[in-house]
Amino acid sequence: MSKTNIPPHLNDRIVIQTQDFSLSEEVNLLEENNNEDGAVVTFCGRVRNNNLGLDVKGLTLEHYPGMTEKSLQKIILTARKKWELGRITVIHRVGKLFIGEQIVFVGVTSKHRGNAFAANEFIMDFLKVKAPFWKKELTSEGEKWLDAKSSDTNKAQEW
Amino acid sequence: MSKTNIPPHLNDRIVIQTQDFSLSEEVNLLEENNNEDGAVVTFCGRVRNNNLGLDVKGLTLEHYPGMTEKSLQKIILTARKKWELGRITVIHRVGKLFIGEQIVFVGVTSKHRGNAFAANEFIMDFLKVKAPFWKKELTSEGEKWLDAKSSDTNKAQEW
Amino acid sequence: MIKVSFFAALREQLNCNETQLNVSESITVEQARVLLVESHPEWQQHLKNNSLLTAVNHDLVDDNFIVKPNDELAFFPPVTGG
Amino acid sequence: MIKVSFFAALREQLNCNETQLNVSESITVEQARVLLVESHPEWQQHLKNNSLLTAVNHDLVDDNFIVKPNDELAFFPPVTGG
Repeated sequence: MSKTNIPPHLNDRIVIQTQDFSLSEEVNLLEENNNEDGAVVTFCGRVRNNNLGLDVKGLTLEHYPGMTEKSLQKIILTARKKWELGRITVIHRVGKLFIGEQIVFVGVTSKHRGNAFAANEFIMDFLKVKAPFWKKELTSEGEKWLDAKSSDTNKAQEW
Repeated sequence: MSKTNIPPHLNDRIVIQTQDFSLSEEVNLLEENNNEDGAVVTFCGRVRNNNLGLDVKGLTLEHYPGMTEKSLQKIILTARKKWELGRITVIHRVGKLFIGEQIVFVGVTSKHRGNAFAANEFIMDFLKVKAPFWKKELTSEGEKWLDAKSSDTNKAQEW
Repeated sequence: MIKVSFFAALREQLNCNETQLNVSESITVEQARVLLVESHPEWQQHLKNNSLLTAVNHDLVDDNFIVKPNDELAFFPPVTGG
Repeated sequence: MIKVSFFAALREQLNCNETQLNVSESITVEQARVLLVESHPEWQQHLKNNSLLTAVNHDLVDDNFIVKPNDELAFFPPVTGG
């Protein structure tokens, strides 16, 4: 087997779970006993009520267990090589999710805000095109797998 | 009097206060009954334990009441002209603050994450160079007004 | 033996989560695809889709990548998480 | 009458939060500065500092901006919040 293992950074937290997460607990984990990092940037993605003009009632998130974690670890590692960063948390939910529910959380701390903003957006942009998650939307016209967006591919290529 | 008043956008929340704020309550306010916006980006700035190599014990934040609010409103208005945004919250604390305490919160929601990331960083970058706040640090070598950083001026000019 | 997994829309189109290729030597991803279609002709239209992504041992790879016996191969549509 | 405020390090240097200029006509920011130094010669070195910012009625302005009676004028160092 040629599996290459990337040891996770001590300050990385990667979680794939069906249950919801608490944004404030996650921010506490990023800040607790961390007085070096003045900047904390979070991104939270939620289920919208509308996509391409269709009413969305909810969605089901499928993923590729094992590859998901490895893919997120690689993205985080790349971000750590580009910017000086403190703690990084990535949480992605799977399974059934309804309107307004939280889907994904990315939290990044850094001494300087520019690095935290850039790394957070970088992680989201690459998660969108590299991490093996798939959304199936339940809309007023039935269930439908989402198509990947070329805008996401383009956004990731800009880094 | 030639005071020009910018009516605040219904979805703007600007708060200047001495007391701490709750990040999770602020995120709740951004998300509550808001199912159009899939993206929520927050920035939180905290008192670091170190600045330019000196141990920092805390700081005092002075501001120019009235101008502070107007200045933040203008920055938010400019952001709303540049990007399609949902709700925007800016909270800045004043008075005495100690290591690890929250200083500033910026929260932006949007249908699309790129707009929320850009607007949040834009608001922080302009807050840093336009909003009348001043920090006086208490370090191991006594109290000292912070000097403005040219890196902040340059960062704002890049927009 | 190479384990082969399918995900999301592709999994539903093939009506198959997982199968295997009984090979004792290394092959390319493209050769694996040909072998899968040989044993399941009805999969051809779905597996020939150019937009499909391929992973070997949890890393994204291209069609010329060499898959060895005991590797884990997976095919899936472009990802849409986040 | 024009109300004049000072903030942060400048406030401490001048040892003054607020003063006023008794003018009945419009003047430029630069003229206001000259009048302040005329009445407080010891302020000269601090008020001549090129890095100082000026606001009229809560908007940042430059030295040529016209200040009218009843306007609120403020001088302060570059800001350092956030």
